[in-house]
Amino acid sequence: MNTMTPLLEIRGLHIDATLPNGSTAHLLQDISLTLARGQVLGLIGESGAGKSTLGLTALGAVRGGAYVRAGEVRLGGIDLLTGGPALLRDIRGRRVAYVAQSAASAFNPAFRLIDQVIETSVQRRLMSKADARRRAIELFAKLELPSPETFGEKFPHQASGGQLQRAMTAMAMCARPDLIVFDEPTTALDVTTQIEVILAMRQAIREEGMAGLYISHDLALVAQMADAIMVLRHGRMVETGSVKQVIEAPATEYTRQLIAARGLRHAVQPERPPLLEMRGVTAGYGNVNIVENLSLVVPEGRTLAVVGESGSGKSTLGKVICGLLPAKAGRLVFAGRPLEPDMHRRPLDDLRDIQIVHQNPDMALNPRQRVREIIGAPLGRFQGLSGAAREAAVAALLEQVELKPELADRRPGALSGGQKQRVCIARALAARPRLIVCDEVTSALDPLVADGVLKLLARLQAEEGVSYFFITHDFGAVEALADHVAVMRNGAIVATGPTAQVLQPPYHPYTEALIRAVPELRLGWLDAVIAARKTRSQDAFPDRRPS
Amino acid sequence: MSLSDATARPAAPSRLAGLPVALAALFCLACLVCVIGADWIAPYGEADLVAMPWQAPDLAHPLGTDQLGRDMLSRIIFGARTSIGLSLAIVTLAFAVGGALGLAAVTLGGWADAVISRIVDLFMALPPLVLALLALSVSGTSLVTLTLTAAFIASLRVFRLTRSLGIDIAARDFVDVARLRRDSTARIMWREILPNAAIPLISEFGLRFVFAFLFVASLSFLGLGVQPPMADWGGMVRENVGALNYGRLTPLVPAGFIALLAISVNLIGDWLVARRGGGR
Amino acid sequence: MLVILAKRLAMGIVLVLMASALLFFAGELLPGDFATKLLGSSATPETVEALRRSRGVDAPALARYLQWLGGLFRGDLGTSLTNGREIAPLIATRLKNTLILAGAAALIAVPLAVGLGTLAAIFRNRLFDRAILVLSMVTVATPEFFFAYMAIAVFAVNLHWVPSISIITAGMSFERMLPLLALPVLTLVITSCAHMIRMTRASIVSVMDSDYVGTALLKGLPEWKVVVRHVLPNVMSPIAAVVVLNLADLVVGLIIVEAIFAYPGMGQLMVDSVSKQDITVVQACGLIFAATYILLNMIADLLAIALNPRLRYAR
Amino acid sequence: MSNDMGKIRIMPGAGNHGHGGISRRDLMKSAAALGLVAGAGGLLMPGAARADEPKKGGQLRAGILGATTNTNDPALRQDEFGVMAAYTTYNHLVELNPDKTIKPELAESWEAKPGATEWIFNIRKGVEFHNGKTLTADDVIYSINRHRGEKSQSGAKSLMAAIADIKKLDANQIQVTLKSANADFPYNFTGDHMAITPDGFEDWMKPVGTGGYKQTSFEPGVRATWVHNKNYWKPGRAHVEEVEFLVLNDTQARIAALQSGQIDALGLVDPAAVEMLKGNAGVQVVNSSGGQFWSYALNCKKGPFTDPNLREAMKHAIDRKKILDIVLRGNGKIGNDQPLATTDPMFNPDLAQTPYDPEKAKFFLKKAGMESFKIELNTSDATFANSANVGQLYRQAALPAGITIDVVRQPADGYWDQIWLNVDKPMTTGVWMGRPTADMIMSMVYASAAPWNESFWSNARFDELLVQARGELDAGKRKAMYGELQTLIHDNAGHVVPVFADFIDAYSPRVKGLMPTPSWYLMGARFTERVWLEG
Repeated sequence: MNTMTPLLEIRGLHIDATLPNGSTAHLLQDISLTLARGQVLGLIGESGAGKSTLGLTALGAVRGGAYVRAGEVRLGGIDLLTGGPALLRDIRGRRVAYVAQSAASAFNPAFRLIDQVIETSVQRRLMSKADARRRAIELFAKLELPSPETFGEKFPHQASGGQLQRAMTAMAMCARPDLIVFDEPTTALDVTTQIEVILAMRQAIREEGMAGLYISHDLALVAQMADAIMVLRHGRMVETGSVKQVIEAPATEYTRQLIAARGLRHAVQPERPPLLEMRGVTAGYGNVNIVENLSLVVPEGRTLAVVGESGSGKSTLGKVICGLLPAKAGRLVFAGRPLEPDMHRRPLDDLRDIQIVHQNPDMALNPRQRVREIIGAPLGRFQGLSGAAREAAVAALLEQVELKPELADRRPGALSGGQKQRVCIARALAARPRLIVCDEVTSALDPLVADGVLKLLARLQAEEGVSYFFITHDFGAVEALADHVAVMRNGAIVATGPTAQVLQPPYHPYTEALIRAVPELRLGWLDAVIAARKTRSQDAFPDRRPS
Repeated sequence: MSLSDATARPAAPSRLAGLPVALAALFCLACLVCVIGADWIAPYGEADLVAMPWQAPDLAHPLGTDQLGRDMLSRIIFGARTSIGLSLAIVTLAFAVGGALGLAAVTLGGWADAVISRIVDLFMALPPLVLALLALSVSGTSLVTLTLTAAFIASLRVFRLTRSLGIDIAARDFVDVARLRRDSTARIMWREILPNAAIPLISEFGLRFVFAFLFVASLSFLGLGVQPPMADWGGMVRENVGALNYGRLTPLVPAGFIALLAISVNLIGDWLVARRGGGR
Repeated sequence: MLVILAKRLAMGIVLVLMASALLFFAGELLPGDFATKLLGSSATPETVEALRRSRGVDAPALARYLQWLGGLFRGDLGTSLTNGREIAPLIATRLKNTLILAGAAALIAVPLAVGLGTLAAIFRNRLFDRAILVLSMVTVATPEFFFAYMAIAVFAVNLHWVPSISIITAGMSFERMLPLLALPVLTLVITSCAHMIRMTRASIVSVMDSDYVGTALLKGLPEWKVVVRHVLPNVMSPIAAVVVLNLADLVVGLIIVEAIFAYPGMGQLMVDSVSKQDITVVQACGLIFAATYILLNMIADLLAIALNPRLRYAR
Repeated sequence: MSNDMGKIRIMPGAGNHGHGGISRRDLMKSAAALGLVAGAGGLLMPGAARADEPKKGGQLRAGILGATTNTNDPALRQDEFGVMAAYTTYNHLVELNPDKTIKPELAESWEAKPGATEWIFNIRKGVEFHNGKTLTADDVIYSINRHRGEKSQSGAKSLMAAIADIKKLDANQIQVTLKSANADFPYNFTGDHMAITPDGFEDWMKPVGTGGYKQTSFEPGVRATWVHNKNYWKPGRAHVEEVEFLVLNDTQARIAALQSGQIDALGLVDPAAVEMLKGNAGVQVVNSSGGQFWSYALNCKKGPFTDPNLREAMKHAIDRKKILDIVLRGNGKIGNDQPLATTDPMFNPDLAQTPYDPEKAKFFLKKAGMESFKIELNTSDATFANSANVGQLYRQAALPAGITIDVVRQPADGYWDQIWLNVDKPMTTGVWMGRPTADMIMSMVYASAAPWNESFWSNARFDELLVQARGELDAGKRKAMYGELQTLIHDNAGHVVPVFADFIDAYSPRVKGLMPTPSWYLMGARFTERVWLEG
């Protein structure tokens, strides 16, 4: 093979899709890129930008309903689009491999991991079964999976998410392909898990000398993994260049915004008296307690952020406050009076005073109702509004959350992610609450959109004096909004206090682990972490309590 | 994730793609017209003996005559009224009862759910035909008891489906929001849960309709179904099936109508689901 | 997993018990009376009473239920009201015959249906698939007696290939039984295949849309290999459930086929007994049917558990 | 002869259509005495049966209606199966001939003492049961007594209630004393219930009789088999080597079994199938015209039909010919509102046929002081097949006369118990299988105190004359008396008899010796004894 030919070359690629209603969507328009051997290209963009579609074309594949309108995709000089199915089968797995976002569903639940990892090599007769197993075990070790000799004997459900993601990488690498497409490989993981996975992947890519297409919505992460970056938006290429070039001297306004995102900082506010106090709260399902003997205070007109990884119990706390999950023990005091643990026994006033905004607006909005009904329902219930008055109130609320009043006629399906979340906020506001429980309200949103929502929340607090119980795993959001922070782990608070205090050294070690694990948007951050690990030659972030 | 090879533009969808659905709709419409207007449309009476048995089709009797010399076309038209009307009644009742109980079980949860579910489990543990055989032998055979029995049996499955769909929907956050607003159980069932279960339920409605048809026919066979001289398509197959032994094809007529109806209902159901993005 | 097993088993037993009560009292409610039915015109009050007493029907219902239940545990199903015969041996023969017929039908229908369903799924939305779907819908909707009579008209009356009556007797050799079983089996295969085909196809299609099938395709495996290696193992559990549930329907659905082909099975026995108001036999048949149904449903559940690696191999 | 009336019940598998699916439980052979010469007229005589010499051997297979509940016990026998099996396994004291005369069977001879209340029966000597035992008077008395007494569960109980006492005179002679005179008493011993079994016999799964065939296997509701009885005493009878009954209840399946050659004989053939079967070279169809008739009972005790004019109107408002043509396809005779078939020796030929005449009906209506009239007709599948359709034809015919008949279809279960013989119902449907003697049918249906006086008719002259006729030994006087009885019924009773329906049987071509037998299906249920097989 001519070493001068680029490994992957895409020219003038247009991909369209036929939608169920018969119309045509343009998924990718006029994309061109070149990728040399051993090089990693980061593909960045918000949801719907076409990153994954582009990634799949490197394997000569499209999702159902999509097709190539124009352009060519060459791998090692061979055109994949005209080569026919046999050619595609030949290159897939052997020359290009794929690492999916959700390894948990990308592994076949019926087979042991090792059999799936070596499947390409064995089925394609690239290696003997014994060789393939050796290779897999070597990769398991390289990817720092526990007991690499026996790890492969597990079934997918017996491994953790981070392990599966690494096993998936091993599966991609096993047959020594030239190129691996990583499709948001760590998006579903917690930050502390994510850092382990990207460390392992990064080292493995380096050692194996493979080229990569690294797809992510997280610019900071891509900056660590890639040599070059391509920014996509609405299926078009925004800009492309080396990592350094893109993050230090972005050529377009959009990229600049992306870089600037997550830069919001919340000004320090004067202290206020408590609105909600939780004292010794214990809650859980059945005999299992998720949170135990936990005390927190939300001040009036201020934001308390609760930070922690999945499973730490922060969302459970949100449900306890709303009364959806009655606390088994402990007391809730709201505005100086005791609050019934069970929502069914709370007076309507209490229900009105405490509202909730959920993480995923798709689940939180009834897809069969129009925005008008969604926002109108609490207006009717809590404000007793109907008819024209309710109509006017809906319009006012929409304006308050920076949406056009015309959207009242739409159903959630016809709204963008950010718009949906704003409708959720408007629905909460409609009750004129004193406290809103915000449960991961930005985590399903693209960074720029999330920023907008955070700004909106800040503005609304300033205008309405509403308090937020702000559940998140994102320190950027904490810094943007929170007056106070509580860091949770395994159902308990490990650190709490004013934001400035908790997020500044000296940290609690777990807080530090969390903060350190968040990729930073600077060149060489990951290398520094690797270096730091090597010197300590042990687990990067041991859970060491101060003694 | 459904993947396909990246290739050039796929073949354009045929202009005739919608034709089967249109024909199916037309057929169903015609059937509905018969359901409503059988008395005016049918050239002869339902039970009138007008000619010799098993006559070949001619101008006076376009579909021939049946085993007693009744006009087949008229019987088909009246049969549409009985069969379709009966199946519709059965399925509607089954959905009203099974659906309401299913939604109630989901919305109320707790012991109400447990009690209803266990009772349904018990009846589902009994074979439907045995259940019907006993129920109809106990209660006697009339259109009312037939409808109630078949509806009861169908409602068990409708309950299960509604409940499983409902549990999925009730776990969504917007239902919590409605609860936190203290919306009534009925309102939550009706406004929040039901609309989201509608498409799969409609598709199930079509399927249950076809099964109800079959079920009534099976009961006719056991002498417990629609009672003659009333015409029903399943019963007409049964009545005329003897003609097969003499090489006459009369029983194929009602059988063909049953098949056509089943296909039509199915096509329309699929089309409805597909039009709504196929999402469950 | 053992806990799940035990729970499911306990639930099955409770269901059978409840079904027995339901059947017993439903039987009690049957209108008319076997004695008046049997004696017909000579049913003077005295003869009816004499016959009823001789069959022990004059005791209160609850006492008879408990007695019946007690008998069940000893394998004693009581005696027929009309001719006083022991029910247990009668049902044993009939049940065996029914199982022979259902088994023969299943032996052909299951591989055929799973095969056709798989092919339909592989050729999804192509002509073959559409044809299979339409055909199966038609067979689902057409009353099974239609197929039975068609089969008789064609294969027995016109072609004289096989007999139209399938009366098998104890001790009949397999070769002699074979032609007798041909038509009922054919009918059952046609009617039971349709549902299984559709369910198999649906199961496979849903698995084919899963991420891991996408992964396998992107490994460069040919489509058939993906189906064989990745899809089939994962649809085993839902298909097994469908198959077992269809077996349950098959055993019970024999009623009509048995009546047409005069096949001496359980269904015919039950229908006979209902019409003769022979309540004890109706109750016993109903219970056997319910127990079979519950047992097979339970097996379906247990199969689903057994075939699920998540439950087989704990974390 | 047992006196059950022909209740017809729809069997599973039969749907509700056609005759074939009907089980005639408790069905009687009608002894519609067809005079030997007179009767043969309209009957089909297949083949030149009489010319053939009976052949021995072969297997005769018949499709018979039955159920799992069947038994060989003559007292409790049910369905067509029970009747057919009774004449295959057992003999009776008296045999009914195809011409409705009787001849000795196990009773070698009999005589009535003057007054016809005491009867002496001489039991045939040297007859052996299947188990080798020799027939004696004890066996006969045991067999008769099973139907008598408080504890009897027999279907022939009320028939045998006529007996006051039975005495054994010697080993081969018995004396029967009746409660009242009956010149036709020996006919009572022809019925299938009255089979003769050994003294004390109870093992009905392995029956023992003196009949032409020994039962070799019995699976109730499935099949039964017999082999020829080598020691059979009756000469020129029971020709085949093996007999097999297959229980076939499904109408279509029965005919298909005959067409596909799986069975040789089949009774209760649907009239609708007759024409097609006749066109089928592989099938012989035999029509036996007898005393089976349908009836519409007009309640003479309560309601509108207490007025005889309205009864007359109803009798003129029915189109009997149309019912015969369409529903029976001509397989029968039109009725004349009295119970005797034209072939009955007691039939009164002078009785004028009531025509279909709406004008005349209108006239009687007017005579009753009415312009129009509305009445509810209760029908049920428990009676005869298509009874609701026949009701429709009645309705269509009666409309021009200003009579509106609302046909109500009652459920089969409970019809006989609750609707029929219910004094609150003005009009019900019935069906009668005919009886061997005129007295039997008249005493059962028309006498004031008759158990099944379905029209609640009461006529003093009729009641008196009926008793006289029963005890009258002079043939000429009896015939005149029965003639008058028929006239009384025809003119005054609340009974509309639209048609007499033929018994229709079908056989495979190899069955020989067939002969129309007006008493019941399959040669009066004696086909196993009378036919032989060829080829």
